[in-house]
Amino acid sequence: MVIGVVKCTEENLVALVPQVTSKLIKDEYQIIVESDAGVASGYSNELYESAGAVIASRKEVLSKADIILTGTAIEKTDLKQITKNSLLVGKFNGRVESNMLTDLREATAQVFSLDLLPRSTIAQSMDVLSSLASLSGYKAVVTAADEFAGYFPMMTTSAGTIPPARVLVLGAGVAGLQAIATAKRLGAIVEAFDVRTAVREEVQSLGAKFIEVEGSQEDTTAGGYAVEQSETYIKKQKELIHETAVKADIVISTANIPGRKAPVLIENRTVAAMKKGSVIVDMASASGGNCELSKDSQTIDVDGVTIIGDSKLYNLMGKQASLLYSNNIYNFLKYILKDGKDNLSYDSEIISKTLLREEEKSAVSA
Amino acid sequence: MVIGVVKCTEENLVALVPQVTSKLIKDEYQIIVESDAGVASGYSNELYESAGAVIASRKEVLSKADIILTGTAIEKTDLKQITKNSLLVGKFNGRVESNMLTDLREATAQVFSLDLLPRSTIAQSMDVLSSLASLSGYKAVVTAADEFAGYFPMMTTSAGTIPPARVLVLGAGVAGLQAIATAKRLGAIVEAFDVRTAVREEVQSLGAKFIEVEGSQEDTTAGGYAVEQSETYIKKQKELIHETAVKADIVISTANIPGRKAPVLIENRTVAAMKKGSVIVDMASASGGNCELSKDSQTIDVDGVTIIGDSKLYNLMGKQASLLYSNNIYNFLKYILKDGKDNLSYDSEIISKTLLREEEKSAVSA
Amino acid sequence: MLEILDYLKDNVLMINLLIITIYLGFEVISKVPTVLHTPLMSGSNAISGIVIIGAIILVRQAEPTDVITLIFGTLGIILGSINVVGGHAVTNRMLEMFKKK
Amino acid sequence: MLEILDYLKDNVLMINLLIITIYLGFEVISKVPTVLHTPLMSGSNAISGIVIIGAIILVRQAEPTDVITLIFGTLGIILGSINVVGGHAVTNRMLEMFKKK
Amino acid sequence: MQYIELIYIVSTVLLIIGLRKLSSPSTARNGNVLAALGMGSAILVAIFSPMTDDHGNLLYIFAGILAGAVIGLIYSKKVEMTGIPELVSIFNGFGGACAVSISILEAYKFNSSSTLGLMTTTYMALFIGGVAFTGSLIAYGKLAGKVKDWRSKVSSYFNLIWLMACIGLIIFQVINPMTYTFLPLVILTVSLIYGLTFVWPIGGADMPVVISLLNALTGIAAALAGIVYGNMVMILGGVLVGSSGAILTVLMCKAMNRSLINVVVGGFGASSSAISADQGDIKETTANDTAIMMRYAQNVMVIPGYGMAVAQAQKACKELDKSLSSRGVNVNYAIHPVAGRMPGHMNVLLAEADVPYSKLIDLDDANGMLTDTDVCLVVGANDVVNPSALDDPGSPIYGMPVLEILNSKNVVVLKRSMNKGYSGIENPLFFHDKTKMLFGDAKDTIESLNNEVKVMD
Amino acid sequence: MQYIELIYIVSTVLLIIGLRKLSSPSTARNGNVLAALGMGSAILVAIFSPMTDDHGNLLYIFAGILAGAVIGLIYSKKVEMTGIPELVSIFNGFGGACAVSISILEAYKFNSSSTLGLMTTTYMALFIGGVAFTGSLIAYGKLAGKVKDWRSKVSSYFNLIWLMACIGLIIFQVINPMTYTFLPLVILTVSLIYGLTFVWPIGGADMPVVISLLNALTGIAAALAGIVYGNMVMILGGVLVGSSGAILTVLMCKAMNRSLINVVVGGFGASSSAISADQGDIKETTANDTAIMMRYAQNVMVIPGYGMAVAQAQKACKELDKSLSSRGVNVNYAIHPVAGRMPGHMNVLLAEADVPYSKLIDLDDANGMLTDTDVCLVVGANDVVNPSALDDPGSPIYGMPVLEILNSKNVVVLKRSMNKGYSGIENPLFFHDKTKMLFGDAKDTIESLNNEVKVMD
Ligand SMILES: NC(=O)c1ccc[n+]([C@@H]2O[C@H](COP(=O)([O-])OP(=O)(O)OC[C@H]3O[C@@H](n4cnc5c(N)ncnc54)[C@H](OP(=O)(O)O)[C@@H]3O)[C@@H](O)[C@H]2O)c1
Ligand SMILES: NC(=O)c1ccc[n+]([C@@H]2O[C@H](COP(=O)([O-])OP(=O)(O)OC[C@H]3O[C@@H](n4cnc5c(N)ncnc54)[C@H](OP(=O)(O)O)[C@@H]3O)[C@@H](O)[C@H]2O)c1
Ligand SMILES: NC(=O)c1ccc[n+]([C@@H]2O[C@H](COP(=O)([O-])OP(=O)(O)OC[C@H]3O[C@@H](n4cnc5c(N)ncnc54)[C@H](O)[C@@H]3O)[C@@H](O)[C@H]2O)c1
Ligand SMILES: NC(=O)c1ccc[n+]([C@@H]2O[C@H](COP(=O)([O-])OP(=O)(O)OC[C@H]3O[C@@H](n4cnc5c(N)ncnc54)[C@H](O)[C@@H]3O)[C@@H](O)[C@H]2O)c1
Repeated sequence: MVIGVVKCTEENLVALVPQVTSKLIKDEYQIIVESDAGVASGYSNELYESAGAVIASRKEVLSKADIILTGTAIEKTDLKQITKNSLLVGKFNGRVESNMLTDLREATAQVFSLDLLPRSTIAQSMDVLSSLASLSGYKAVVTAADEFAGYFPMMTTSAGTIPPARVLVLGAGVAGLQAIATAKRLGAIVEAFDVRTAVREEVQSLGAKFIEVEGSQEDTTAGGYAVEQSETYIKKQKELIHETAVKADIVISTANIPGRKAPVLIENRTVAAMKKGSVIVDMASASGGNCELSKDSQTIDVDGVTIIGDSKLYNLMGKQASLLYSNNIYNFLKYILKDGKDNLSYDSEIISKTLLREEEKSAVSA
Repeated sequence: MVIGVVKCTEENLVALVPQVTSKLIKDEYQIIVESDAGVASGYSNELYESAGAVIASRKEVLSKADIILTGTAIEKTDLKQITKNSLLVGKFNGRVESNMLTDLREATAQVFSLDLLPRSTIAQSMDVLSSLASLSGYKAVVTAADEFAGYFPMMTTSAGTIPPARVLVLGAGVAGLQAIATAKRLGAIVEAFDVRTAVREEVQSLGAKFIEVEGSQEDTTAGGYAVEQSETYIKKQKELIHETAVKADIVISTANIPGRKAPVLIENRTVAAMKKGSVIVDMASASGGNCELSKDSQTIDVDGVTIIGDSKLYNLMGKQASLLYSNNIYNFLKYILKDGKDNLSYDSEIISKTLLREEEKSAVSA
Repeated sequence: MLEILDYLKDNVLMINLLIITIYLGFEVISKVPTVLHTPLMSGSNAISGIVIIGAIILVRQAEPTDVITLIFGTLGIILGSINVVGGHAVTNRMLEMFKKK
Repeated sequence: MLEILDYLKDNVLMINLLIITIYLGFEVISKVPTVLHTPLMSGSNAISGIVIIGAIILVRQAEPTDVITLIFGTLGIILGSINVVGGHAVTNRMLEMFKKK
Repeated sequence: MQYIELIYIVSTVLLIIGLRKLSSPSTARNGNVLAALGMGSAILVAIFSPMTDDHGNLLYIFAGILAGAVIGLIYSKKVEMTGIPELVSIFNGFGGACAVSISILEAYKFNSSSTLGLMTTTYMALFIGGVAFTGSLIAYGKLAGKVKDWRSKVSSYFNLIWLMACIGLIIFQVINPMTYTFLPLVILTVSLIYGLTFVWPIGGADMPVVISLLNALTGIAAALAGIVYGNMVMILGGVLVGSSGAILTVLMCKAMNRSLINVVVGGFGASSSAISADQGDIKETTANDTAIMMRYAQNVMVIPGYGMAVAQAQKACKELDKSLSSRGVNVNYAIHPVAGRMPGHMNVLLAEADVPYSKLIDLDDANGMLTDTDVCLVVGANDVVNPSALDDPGSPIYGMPVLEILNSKNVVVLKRSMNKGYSGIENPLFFHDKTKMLFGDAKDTIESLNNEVKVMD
Repeated sequence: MQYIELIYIVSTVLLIIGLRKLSSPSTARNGNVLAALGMGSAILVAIFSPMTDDHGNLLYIFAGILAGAVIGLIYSKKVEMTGIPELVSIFNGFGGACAVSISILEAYKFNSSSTLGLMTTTYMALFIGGVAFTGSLIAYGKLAGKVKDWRSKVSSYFNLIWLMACIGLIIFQVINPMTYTFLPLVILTVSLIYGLTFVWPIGGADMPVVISLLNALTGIAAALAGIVYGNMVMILGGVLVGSSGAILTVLMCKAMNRSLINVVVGGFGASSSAISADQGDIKETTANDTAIMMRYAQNVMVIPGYGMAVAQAQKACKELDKSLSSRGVNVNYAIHPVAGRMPGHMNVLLAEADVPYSKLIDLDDANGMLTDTDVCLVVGANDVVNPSALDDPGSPIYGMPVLEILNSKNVVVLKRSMNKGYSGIENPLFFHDKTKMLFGDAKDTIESLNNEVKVMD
């Protein structure tokens, strides 16, 4: 069976890195890789060839391969070229409507979007969101530290005692937790906050302080995801966050409600009140941002406060990101191809949830 | 007595920050600050005014003040304007001959260069080299981490186990030690190396591995500074460093021999042999660099290896740097002004060592 | 009542002896780690086999004609000896695990 | 030699008693932390004042005419009582530091 | 021939010191040997010391001792570790029986001249010995599973009454000795029966305590017999066993936190049987046994999970590791990719406690090493060690790679309850018979494990 | 009136239990009380028990007891802590004297009918009591600085001979009692002299051991007297003190690692005087005393320096902190700006051991807090606590701000030797009399400190 890798036009993410390529080849797959697919993330064509893959043009890959792997985007034109019953695997942000999504639904090929994976234990090894979120969480802190004109750890020196930096993490999901851990490591005082009070324990397990807002609306059925919250609650919440943020040197926000606009947690007044030189990293900027002022994939300076808006920080670590991404894809493929490409078990949550298709299609297989 | 602060044309370093300004004003000094002296390092004129200083033109400051403070550089023209027996304090890199230095020697004013301070315990609180080196050491790691497309700490994740980054620190002085500490904090495996075997203990006290080269030429009399080494030794040393560096993801070099060209520790072959994506931070670039290829205050990419040449990394943390710098200056002033500006005790090591003057002058006072 | 007190008075040494021995018994054990509960039990159980001495004396003083005494006495000796020998042996086995490696 | 052995035989109870008490003495102290060396010393020293009982008996049995005995006996009592009372008092003082705060 | 007394004294001291040494791990073995020496010398003296109206009968004596020794040795050799408590119980029973047989014989030697004290002592020896005898047999039966638990409300009342009966009989018999010749036999029977009814209602779980109690009784019986024969060693040895046995019993109760009262007045075994009742069939263990297991293991594998994070047990873990390593055990950590709640969660924690990276083994290598791991210490992990991922296609996590810790020799799971993990599914591991549960907050548990390890030498 | 024996038994038991409790910090105070009760009851019985040829003389008895009690109380109240050993020593001497006075009187009551055993016992009581008496007095003198050390090669031989003489005399006197009436007095004198010559050559440093030894002797004397009067409490109490005293002596020797032999055969005090000899006048202390000091302090300030880094003692430090805090001591860390070898060196380490930031006090605040700090624990710091920076204009570091730890109540310095710090200058701190040195690798030392603290309850 032939597996094809097409270049991701949008991000430094390649769906197969050479190490994983050779693993697949050991499992008797043929691999064809679009020329320069990996360059952006630091994997040259040579590396692929030495791993046993064939370098080809995008056209070739799309037409020849039974299974096509890519990053986060693909053109309508590309879809045309894919042969009827081949599979297309990527991370197409399947919760947020977009033209691409509709195109993908209409595509003849069966399209899987890994961001739709259930957050179940069994799916962990394919969970690209976790892999990338965790990477971004780490990167957020490192970037902030680099941006910040001061020490993170406390320092008692002969030129005076420098207090530790205060870091506030909003949203303690995978990204948030990783951010907390990294900031702690660097010696900062870390406070964190999340609507899901279940997270308290997890935050404390990393030695950070969990700041509480009473009266959170839990929804544990949402599979670990957060649900929108009541008015009064959001007011209280905003107040608390405001106070904490004003004291902080670094604010890292990861709050997301999948498929919806991200909750606004840092208002203008907060930014205005923050110390000069403090840094905000808004990792929800793509879905509207947790910070009113943040602009997606831009770094702006609002009188002395640096606001970095970036939901794809992992792109700055393309090499590592691609490695994790392709491991996830590898695990995914191994799972769905258990009994051959042509009889996928559609009743498995993992397959049914990730598969993009029009309603009738689903009706059929249901 | 009037203390004047002139803007440092060269670096983001201001000789007095508002906090310290007010301290001096409490001690009954008048402070005049050149307009915008602090802006580059994040201190606005307003802040100075609210601290009680007077904002003035450069000309005014130079002519009015009895004691003039600045950063690392000053123009010949400026020197002319300084009144005869006032003092000029800065960090003029007094070990490396330069026109500025000769100008300063000829200057009518008494010029003190704090980088010439003895490395004695008593001088610690004025030791700008320590303060800034330590800041740079920290920054070097943070920058490297940001540059590096991977995790520093080890991570066992469902998308594979990521090994910890390997960091090699060359030269374990103040900067080096701080770099070691920071890299350890971030969870990297740190190896360090220095000619002064005395440092071994200090390196190990930070939990890093000290890589040894036998037969080092110690010179403890050099007051903590390193001396040049024998041929054979340097060969052995190069070999060892080569091997270690090739294994490393991050190399941070701080090796200096004050007043001399920095020792070359990372040769081209080493860089060539290093992994793609690894990062070298050469903090000795100003004095020729520990890495043959590094260019001072430039970041270059030599087939996949990023080489950052920067001896003044603290400039990226101007705010913090200036705070420490001015604390050092404050302590220095308090020391030399013990018995009034006009009877400095020239036999004190701290004063005699830092004072720049022509030989006859020294002869006189000797 | 008085008799008992008299009895005490006459055997004051004995009583002191008993009391102090009892206390010693407590003292000696009081700090044993749980690890040793079972071995210790079995060890002291072996010691309790000291009663065999009674049986021995009994037999020694038995008329060779007095069959019953001989039989039961010997039986006593057998049982006692099992208790003593077996007890110490099995204790030793349990304690093997504490042999230094 | 034999006499001594006889003596043993006759006082077997006493001897057992002494031996066991001695052992108990060892046992009871063996695990004392250095902190307590001095208080313990002074405490047991107070106990050694038990010898006062001897003096008391002596005096009780002394003929009221037997001045020497009375004098030395009473002296003994005084000394002993100093030892006992003072000993316990001073021990108590030392131990104050172990009062729970 | 006055040496006898001396030797007796010596053997007494040997017994005492032996017992003393027995109560500390490092000296225990010597202790046992010393005690044995004490016994030996005492017995020799008993055989050879000159004696009034001595008729020798050495043949019987030697035959008896030899027979006993052989039997004793054989059994103590061929029993396997788990069977030891039963065996001890039987041995103790025999000790009691010995006391019985001599005291019954003595009882029939009484004549008008024999003193009240003597008689009382003898009958008490008879009674206590009898109880120890049959009691131990029942205890044995229970441990060996030959005797089922049986109890009713009344049993404890019945016992009380029966006890009264015994004592009543003895008093009667002492006050008017020669009247009924069969009475001693009656007393004997009554005592034997009391032994049965006393132990029977007690739950199997509590047998160790009971055995220790019966052992103390045997000791007392021996001491009484000693008084009858005016034999110092018997008296002191017996008393020693009696008192130390009593304390030991109390300690054992403490260790399984029950009160002795609650033991003697039945109500036994309630607690321990509880658990096995409501949640399938799990085996609980004590910090102490786990400590021993690890202390004397070659390889220990720690399996950290989210629970370690919650308990913040990482540092305690490192300490335990240190104590074990310093005693030659080698300790590693098997890190499952999804252990905890974020990628690398375990790494963060263990780095904080600075466990060297080289000790962190990842899934595949770990599964390799597990086969020759002696003890797996599961610290608040659950899903990541759930075997149903391997063998139960029905399970929602079927197919997920997990740590196959059942390949190791022993598994001890540290958690607070039987609660489920993140994925909310049952974990068959806990019910597997290789697995022992050690309940409690991971940090506390590990700290006590560490203490236990430390006291062990 | 047979209750007497009972009461005596009770008091014996009280004495035993009292002694037992005295040997563990948490129970010591009750122990002392119990023992006192035991004594009290015993004495009461001695006074009121019916007795053959009793002449009352209660007046004398009460007067004596009262007088003694008053004197004893007064002294024990007004002595200050440091003086206690002296006092104990005197008290013990008096105990000995009491034994002497009764045995000499008994000695003059002997008549042809008195048994050999009785006489031997009496004379031994006399001898041992005498030695204890004068010995204690000398010991007191030395501790109080009233008696100077004096020793010569011969002294130990002389003592040996003298000892022989005593024993010889006693034997002679026992074998032919009534011959010379003055002999008992001679024996007395000889004994008293032996006491002097025995203790005199022993160095003042070792007096505690000696006192404990003499205390054991007094105990034995009491026991012997007890035998003379056939009084159980005296015998048992005396023996108890004798044996426990002996052990205690041995333990004390261990604690200051000297052997008892090396004590008795002189060669005393050598070691302890050594240090003060070669390096100025420093005071060494033991982990144990430091532990007590800290355990019962309100505020402890840890002063970390480069030595902590070298020893990697930060984690141990955190542990000690934990143990102390959990016992209500509050512990802080004074961080000097230049402690260690790089800016923030101490921060890095303490963060690693995660000491909360709030416990890290910087120079100025620390100097503020030091005045009400009870114990300063200097962990491998040197230059940063060098007082010459404050008061010695000649010093190269004069004017540098340092931690003014001499404002605190006690200073304990942990380092390995008297080596200098980075700046290579002497540190007067170490020779200040507030300061005690505790030599050894900081990590090891702190760990043992921690253990000592833990055993303290
Ligand atoms: N790694 C990731 O990125 C990630 C992210 C999200 C979710 N997850 C999921 O989290 C799970 C991780 O598995 P796991 O085995 O590490 O944890 P787990 O399956 O969640 O089990 C944790 C166990 O620890 C016990 N525990 C909790 N607190 C404790 C304490 N203080 N002392 C002792 N025990 C304690 C709990 O039992 P008691 O309550 O009875 O004590 C619980 O059974 C997987 O299902 C994984 O899919 C992982
Ligand atoms: N902070 C900075 O930026 C910096 C940089 C360079 C130099 N310095 C200088 O370093 C000094 C720092 O002062 P400091 O008091 O921290 O250190 P220090 O004055 O250098 O004294 C350290 C002491 O620790 C003891 N020590 C070493 N290893 C030990 C061990 N394993 N266990 C116990 N004790 C041990 C040593 O005595 P023993 O050998 O007898 O044990 C030594 O006296 C100052 O003079 C400062 O000027 C500081
Ligand atoms: N089963 C698995 O193995 C697995 C794998 C990955 C994630 N998960 C679970 O899914 C959860 C969500 O993961 P994620 O990081 O992708 O979530 P996410 O990226 O969708 O959201 C990030 C965090 O933002 C929080 N948030 C939402 N609205 C908020 C608000 N108004 N204020 C503050 N915080 C708000 C959410 O609670 C979430 O914790 C994780 O916490 C994890 O427990 C489970
Ligand atoms: N007394 C004080 O308080 C005080 C204050 C600051 C520094 N110091 C001492 O001065 C020393 C030097 O401080 P610095 O950081 O400014 O030194 P530096 O910046 O001049 O040099 C940095 C390091 O490079 C090392 N080095 C030189 N040649 C080398 C070579 N060929 N290979 C490898 N390493 C080489 C030097 O040994 C030094 O450790 C410090 O280590 C410190 O101990 C003392």
